[in-house]
Amino acid sequence: MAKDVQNLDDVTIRFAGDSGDGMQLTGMQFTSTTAFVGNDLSTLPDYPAEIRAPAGTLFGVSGFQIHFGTTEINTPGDTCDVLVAMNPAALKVNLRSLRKGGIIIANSDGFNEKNLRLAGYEANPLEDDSLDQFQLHSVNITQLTQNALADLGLSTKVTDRSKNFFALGMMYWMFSRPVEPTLKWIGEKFAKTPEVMEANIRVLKAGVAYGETTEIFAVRYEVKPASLSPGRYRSITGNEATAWGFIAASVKSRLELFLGSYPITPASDILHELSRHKNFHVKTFQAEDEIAGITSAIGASYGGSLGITTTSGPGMALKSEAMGLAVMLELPLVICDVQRGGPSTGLPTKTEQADLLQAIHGRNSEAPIPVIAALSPADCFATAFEASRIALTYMTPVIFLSDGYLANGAEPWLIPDVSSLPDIGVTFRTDPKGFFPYLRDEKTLARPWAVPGTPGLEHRIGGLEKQHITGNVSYDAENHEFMVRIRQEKIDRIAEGIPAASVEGPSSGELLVVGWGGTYGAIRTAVEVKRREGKSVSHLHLKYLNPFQKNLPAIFSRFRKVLVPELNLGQLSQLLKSRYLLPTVSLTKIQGLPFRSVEIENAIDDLLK
Amino acid sequence: MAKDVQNLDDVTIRFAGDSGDGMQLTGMQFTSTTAFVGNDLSTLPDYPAEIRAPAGTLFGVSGFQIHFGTTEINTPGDTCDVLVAMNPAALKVNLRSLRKGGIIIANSDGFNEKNLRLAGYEANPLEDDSLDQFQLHSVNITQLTQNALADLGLSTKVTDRSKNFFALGMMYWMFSRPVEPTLKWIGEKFAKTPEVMEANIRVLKAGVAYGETTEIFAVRYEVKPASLSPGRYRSITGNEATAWGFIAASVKSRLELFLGSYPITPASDILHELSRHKNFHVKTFQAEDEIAGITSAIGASYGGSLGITTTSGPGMALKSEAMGLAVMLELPLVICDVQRGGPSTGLPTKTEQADLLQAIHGRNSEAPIPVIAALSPADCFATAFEASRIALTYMTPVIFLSDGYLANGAEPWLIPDVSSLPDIGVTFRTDPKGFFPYLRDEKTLARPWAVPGTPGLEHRIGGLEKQHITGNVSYDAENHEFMVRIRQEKIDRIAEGIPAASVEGPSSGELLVVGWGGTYGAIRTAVEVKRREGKSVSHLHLKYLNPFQKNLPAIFSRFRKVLVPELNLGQLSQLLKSRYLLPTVSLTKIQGLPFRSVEIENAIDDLLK
Amino acid sequence: MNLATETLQHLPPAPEVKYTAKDFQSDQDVRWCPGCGDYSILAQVQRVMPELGIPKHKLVFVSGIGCSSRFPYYMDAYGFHGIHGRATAIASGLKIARPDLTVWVATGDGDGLSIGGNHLIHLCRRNIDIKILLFNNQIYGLTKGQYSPTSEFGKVTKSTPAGSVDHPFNPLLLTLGAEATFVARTLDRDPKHMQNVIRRAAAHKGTAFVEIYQNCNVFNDGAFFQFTEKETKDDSVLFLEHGKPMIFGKEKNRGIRLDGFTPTVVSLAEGKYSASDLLVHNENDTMLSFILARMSNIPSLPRPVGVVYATERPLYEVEVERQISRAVQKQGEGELQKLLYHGETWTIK
Amino acid sequence: MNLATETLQHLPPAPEVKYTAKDFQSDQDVRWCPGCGDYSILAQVQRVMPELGIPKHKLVFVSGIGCSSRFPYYMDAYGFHGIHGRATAIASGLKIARPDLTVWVATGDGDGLSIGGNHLIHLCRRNIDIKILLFNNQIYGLTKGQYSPTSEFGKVTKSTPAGSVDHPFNPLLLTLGAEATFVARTLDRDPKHMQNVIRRAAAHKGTAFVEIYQNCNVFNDGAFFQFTEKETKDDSVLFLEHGKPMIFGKEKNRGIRLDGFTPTVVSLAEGKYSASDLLVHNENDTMLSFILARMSNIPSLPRPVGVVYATERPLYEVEVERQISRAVQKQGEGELQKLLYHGETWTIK
Ligand SMILES: Cc1ncc(C[n+]2csc(CCOP(=O)(O)OP(=O)(O)O)c2C)c(N)n1
Ligand SMILES: Cc1ncc(C[n+]2csc(CCOP(=O)(O)OP(=O)(O)O)c2C)c(N)n1
Ligand code: SF4
Ligand code: SF4
Ligand SMILES: [Mg+2]
Ligand SMILES: [Mg+2]
Repeated sequence: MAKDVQNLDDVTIRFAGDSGDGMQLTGMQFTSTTAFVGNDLSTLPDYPAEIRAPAGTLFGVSGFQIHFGTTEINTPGDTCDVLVAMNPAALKVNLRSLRKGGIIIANSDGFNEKNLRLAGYEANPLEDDSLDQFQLHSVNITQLTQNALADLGLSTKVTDRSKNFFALGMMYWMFSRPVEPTLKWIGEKFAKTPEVMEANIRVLKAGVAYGETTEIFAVRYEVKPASLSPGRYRSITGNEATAWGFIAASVKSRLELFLGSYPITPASDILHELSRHKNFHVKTFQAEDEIAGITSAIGASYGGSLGITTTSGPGMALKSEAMGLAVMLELPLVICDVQRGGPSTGLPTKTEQADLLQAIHGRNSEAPIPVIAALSPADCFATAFEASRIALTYMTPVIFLSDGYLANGAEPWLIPDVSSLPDIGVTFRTDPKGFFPYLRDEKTLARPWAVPGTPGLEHRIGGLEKQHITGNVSYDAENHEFMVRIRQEKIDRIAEGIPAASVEGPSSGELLVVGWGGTYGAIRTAVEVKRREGKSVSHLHLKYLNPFQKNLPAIFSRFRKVLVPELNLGQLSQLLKSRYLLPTVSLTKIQGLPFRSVEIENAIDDLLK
Repeated sequence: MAKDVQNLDDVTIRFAGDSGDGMQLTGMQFTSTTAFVGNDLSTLPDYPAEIRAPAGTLFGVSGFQIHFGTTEINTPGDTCDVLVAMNPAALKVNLRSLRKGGIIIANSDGFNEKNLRLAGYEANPLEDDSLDQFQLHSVNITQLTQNALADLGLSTKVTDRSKNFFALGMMYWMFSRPVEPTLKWIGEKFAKTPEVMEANIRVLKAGVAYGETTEIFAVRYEVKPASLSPGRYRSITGNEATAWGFIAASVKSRLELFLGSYPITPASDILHELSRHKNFHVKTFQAEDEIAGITSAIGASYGGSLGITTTSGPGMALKSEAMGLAVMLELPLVICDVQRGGPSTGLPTKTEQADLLQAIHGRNSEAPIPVIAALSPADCFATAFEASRIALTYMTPVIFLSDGYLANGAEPWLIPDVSSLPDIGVTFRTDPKGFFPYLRDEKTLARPWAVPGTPGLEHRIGGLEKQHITGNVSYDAENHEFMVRIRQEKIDRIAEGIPAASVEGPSSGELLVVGWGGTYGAIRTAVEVKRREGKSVSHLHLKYLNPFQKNLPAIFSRFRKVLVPELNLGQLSQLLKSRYLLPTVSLTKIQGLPFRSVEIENAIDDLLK
Repeated sequence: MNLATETLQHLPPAPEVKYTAKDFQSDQDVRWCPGCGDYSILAQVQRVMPELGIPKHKLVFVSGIGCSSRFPYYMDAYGFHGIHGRATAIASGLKIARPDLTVWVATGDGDGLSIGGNHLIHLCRRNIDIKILLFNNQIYGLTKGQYSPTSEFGKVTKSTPAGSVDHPFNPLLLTLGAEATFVARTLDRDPKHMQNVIRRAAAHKGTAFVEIYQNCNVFNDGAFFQFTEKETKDDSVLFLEHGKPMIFGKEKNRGIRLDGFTPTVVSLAEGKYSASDLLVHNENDTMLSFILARMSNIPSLPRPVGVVYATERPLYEVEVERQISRAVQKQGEGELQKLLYHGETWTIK
Repeated sequence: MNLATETLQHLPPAPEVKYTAKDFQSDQDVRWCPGCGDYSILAQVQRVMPELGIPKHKLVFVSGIGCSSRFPYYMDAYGFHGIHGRATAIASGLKIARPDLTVWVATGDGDGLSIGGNHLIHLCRRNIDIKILLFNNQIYGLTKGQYSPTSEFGKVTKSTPAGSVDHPFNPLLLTLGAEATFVARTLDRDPKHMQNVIRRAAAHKGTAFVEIYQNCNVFNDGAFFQFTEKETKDDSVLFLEHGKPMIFGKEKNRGIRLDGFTPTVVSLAEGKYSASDLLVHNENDTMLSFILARMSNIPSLPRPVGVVYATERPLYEVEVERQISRAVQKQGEGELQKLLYHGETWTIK
């Protein structure tokens, strides 16, 4: 039967179920299909710290949210329009993120005695009227899946595992997406197990058919493609983009990439991704701990590689001492910190921005290190590349801050034309004539990079204070003062070689919202909403956190107020105050979750009312 | 023959020679005798990083400076009045610290071909006129020592080793000090080797006699006792005072002291000192590294001990991750960082104040830790005690910042009456009724301390985010935000329980000089000098660096300018700016040496001219 | 007397209770994957604890980070979930400070042998009375499947798609090399055996190291099935018994004989060899322990399981206490005022 | 081809020079205490290097922190003075990145076995081609005399005024337990022997661990005199030679015989035993290596010195290169654009 079709600008869907229900996979399939049809989008996976928490438990709920539209999409969505809940726990945990009047697709088969109890429901919410303010659709997904596979005589384990494809099928129907991309994917993914392939395909189609045929869905929706700038796109997560950005830097600097790393959530996927690209001569060394991770990378840099180490908060802390060594040695090194909820072990799978001050100050004595941060999943590519460029140009360790939200979040990425990426010009010192290990380049103050294997340049470096030019150990008082200041000066000079900061929106006005890192999308959305309402508000997003761009004071001087939203207790705010004596208003949230743009909108209203 | 005696208010003497010449010992003897006669004093040992650098080399020079007087003495002296140089290298290295017209006592026997060459002298400075602006006394000390011992038939090794006592004897004569204390000391120290005892005694007396009888010293000097407040005194170094302060805290809290530490210059002596007091039930655990040092101390605190760990910059960096754990566990712990020159290995035997920002920010995520600093060697006692008190009262790790100058420097200490020290009231939770591991005290926000072994209080703690009150693992968003903020609030509340900051000098005026830690003496001296000159300048010295004392804004508001001298690139200055938007003028020195008060005087002049 | 001791002494004596396994189950829901080998380890520990007669308030479980390190949450005793790799160091401080407590460590092959390797070997040499249960699943479970220092050469994992290229640690050999005084191995799927080994570890005076083959059914399923599953177990495992000849095999018809220093498998069926020709297990024989430990590196040999080595050596924490009482005897209880006044002092009137 | 390789290849070939020891002396003044055993180690290394035919620009010495770790400053080669305990980790990264270099590590008993113990044992198991010289003076020298993990039980030092209470590591046993492929011991005061051991280490393919008994004449003077001084040396040291029976003693009239697994000293004088009854050294025998290593724990036995163990195992860095070339063969040289385009992409017109 024909159903009427409604057009929507943007939609947010949340798939939620047990860790075992394959919600991440379902979400990712919906994502690539949605990208494929040309919507702009943003996603947020949200899974428990436990690997496979026992079925039905609240803490075992795994969720995946996707926000897509014809319009520009910058966040995974504050609240969702559709919630797919495979069991009571999934409903309980996620209901509050569903907007009033939103749609619930619940797998009624999942709402049995046991699961209801585990989720702490006295009564079955599908049967009482507790969900009245929502459009509830109870579907016996498990049963329908089994029916679809009845004649295949598969184990219930297998049939059960494919029920998520039924849900996916329904969503494809409801939002008028093609099934072909997923069919293709299933074909490849399960090539080795034909019966599973067959099962998943059938169930997916059954899900679509169900939407088509049953009465319960009155309408289906259409979300027209977004007007994205033309070109070839892919969907990419922050961790993928980071890994590829490093590979790009290795290609463009013609240096071998050496990663010394120790696994840690949410950074491990960078190690995983890089280890898959050995044909780029990438060497990944899974070290015994974070200290060996960074020190092995320093050793590799000393040998002429692009040395990189990746980690998250606790690992960052462990690398502190070795970072100081890299500062003293003045060797290139990129330290990537994918921030997570803390302190200590904290909330390993949640996101946070609270390592900023550690990145800037977390070392003994005066050991300045440049710090830059990515602002969206895809931007991790450019940021990883830029971090490498700075490290190689200035012979310095560089800290690249990502976070759990960027790392696992995905968005469409207009794939750059590789030839458009700048070369990173590196030259190793080879001429013994007039060679001194700490004789600096006049412009960058970088010292020469003389790698072992070069005849006549035999020299010795280390962590003790060095004599200017010769690099010999020196306990001389004036020399120490000189070296401390010139190391600082070298980092400050990086500001000469980076683009000026630019404001989104009017370059002067009432309020400037200053952000950094992964809050970009939420702030951008909020500021645009408010500007459309006629408010005098602009947005400045900082990628360079040390050193700051030179034109910041000029920018600040053109706004009456400055609001700094951060997922910490106000760390950037502190830096701006101490650096510019800038009276900032700090908006802080520290819940292991990204900002909802409405939270920023409210803060803007407070300041402009 | 009688010589005329001149009275002096204060004198600075520097003993300098080879690492092997026993200059530290000589200086220490002169110090205790000088303390004994009732002068106020301050000392600064200055020895090479090498254990026994080859004789005669510049980097092998070991020096010991003592500043003593009838007046109040707050620094080891900017420049010295007398330089005792046992060889050319010692002269070369230390000459610039001697004031014009100052006295040089040179061991002419040490100025041989080889030593002159090693020190890089073309000609013998004792023989050309290069030392004209000084009062030069060449004394063939080695020869005279041998003469004094001729009939004992000792090896030249032994005779040579006692020549420093000859120099000491001369100084005792020149500054009218009694020899008895040293004779007594020699008697005890060398009881087991009578011939060495005899030799040293003879040589010491020979040195005195030499001053008495020879023509070359026209005058001798007298430095009358200082008017110190009455009571029993001792000379004490910062590291001794620190160790004893911890023992005092252990006694006053009736907790066993557990030190988990890994040796590192200049902190090792605290470990050494504590390991000598087992009859106080002090347990010292020399761990395999700094991480085991702090984590073992955390384990001991968990068990109900006063857990302490001591280290210096590089070790601090390594402890970062574990500090975060202590924050999460909310267990008492004192982390003592004896700061040294950095970054990295840096200048291990030199002093610096550059770990302040690491102490405050050097951990992943929001992990606030109170930070306090000692301001003189003897003040380390009170500061170690206070750090322990805060840790035990608020159930929190506390960072105690000392530095190489305080650690090795000595000053007279009016020994406190133990009964005047406050009790540190600790009570362990024992009542199972209504026990929750994270149910906080309403005033201090401290959680209960329930030690293993207590029936009915079995509970589990760890580094994952905890649920308010129950302490169970919680990934809940609001709970996380609540816990992050309440941990911060707990640290902020410490400000309620500490004395208000007080200004030395007028409580309002043109200029306030704000310092922290070991720069106290130099700043105090400079400010007093300038005030005597009629300048409107006062001194505020901060012991509490996190949280700050509540009355700071009130104090700042009463001065037109604020000068912040620091042995770093301006770290306290940054904190004051970001916390109070206070426009400070930063005076920084980073040479591995303390401030000379004149350096601060000049800065004051610049600001007040 | 210090506050801790005093406080605890003045408490009403805890009622003598006869524990059951249930008494050691905490109120926390267990969050391991269904089917994980960790469940069995938890069950066996909870089963053995009641026999030990240790009041549970005297019992502390310390761990690092990893699936295995969640262990303390599930034991109704004092529990300390530390940071990655540091459980042994935390436990060392606790046991030295509080020798009256019974301290166990739960750790994994990553936690204990990768980042925590150094603390582990130092604990072994110090011989502090701590019991270590190392859950060896030859994988990093909690971080979702990277290879570990015990993963076999060539292991394909998320972080080694082309196979690992490092030779793994043999945990028994490593701890023996670090001169541990008790070294044993057991199997997650052999409850009785595990219980016995846990009993033995508990009874040992000193650092006890127990490697437990543990199945991670999500990321390394079946890693030890050869040694744990009925079909292959008897022919693949050599169950060590002190004083007994080394016999194994479904029909108990094969044994281990030494040729030179090399253990070889001989058949007892052909009548060429009898039990008397076989190597006899002696837990106290240091050299034998190395031979047995190394057998794990030789695929053709059965995998030794049980108590490989047990000896006595002074306990670190006992020596510490002894030094303290000696000091108190010699110098008397420390008096703060005396300390501050001792040595050179002078008085200003 | 990457920039490093290319740059180095395009350099004019370094002139073939015949080195002498002097060529390996750097311009830095040596800053050890007069009389320190480190001088001898430096001298022997400088003496052997010329024989190895390695151009000095291909030679790198990496160290941590300690007196011993000052070593690289004094060698005229590439030198890297790292941070405390991390020399082996730094060297691992360097050697994996640059297999063409010859990488040596100089470390101490504190640097290598205390803070650096974990990196050391992991290097041993990985078998990266790095040569480790561990200067064992059984003390922390640079920090002025605290006891170390190799100090004997009861050691009185600044940090242990009442004597240490930990059982020390036996560095040979520890590294054998970590499955090092080359383990040897030599003496600072036996230049010839040290030179031979250094030659052997240099020749070995894989991680070579060399413990050097080194006298710290300032803080632990004479720790090894029993083994290094004329009067006692012959009767206290067992010089190991591959394939030779284990004979020692001034008159070469004593030997080592095995009773069970226990080495015992027998006299060759009474005619009861002859050389043929003695244990014969076999560097390749794993079990024997443990027996020999453990002899150091038994005071009544002579101290074995020389190459205790040598075997071959795949080299980590070689396997890494192999995986890379396999990947290049299979997938072709990586092309960035292809990487970015691979998998699912779509085009917006
Ligand atoms: C300092 C630090 N580094 C890394 C991690 C991430 N991490 C957590 S558990 C783990 C390894 C767990 O492996 P294992 O000890 O074998 O435990 P399993 O999960 O296999 O039981 C790692 C690398 C961390 N939490 N902290
Ligand atoms: C992180 C860190 N911790 C501690 C120290 C202090 N430290 C320097 S060398 C050393 C031990 C040296 O002992 P060893 O390795 O045996 O060298 P030796 O001086 O005896 O040759 C220590 C503890 C340091 N430099 N860095
Ligand atoms: S991941 Fe593996 S080890 Fe961890 S809980 Fe699941 S099955 Fe057990
Ligand atoms: S302290 Fe000892 S080891 Fe260090 S240089 Fe001096 S003698 Fe050698
Ligand atoms: Mg594991
Ligand atoms: Mg040593």
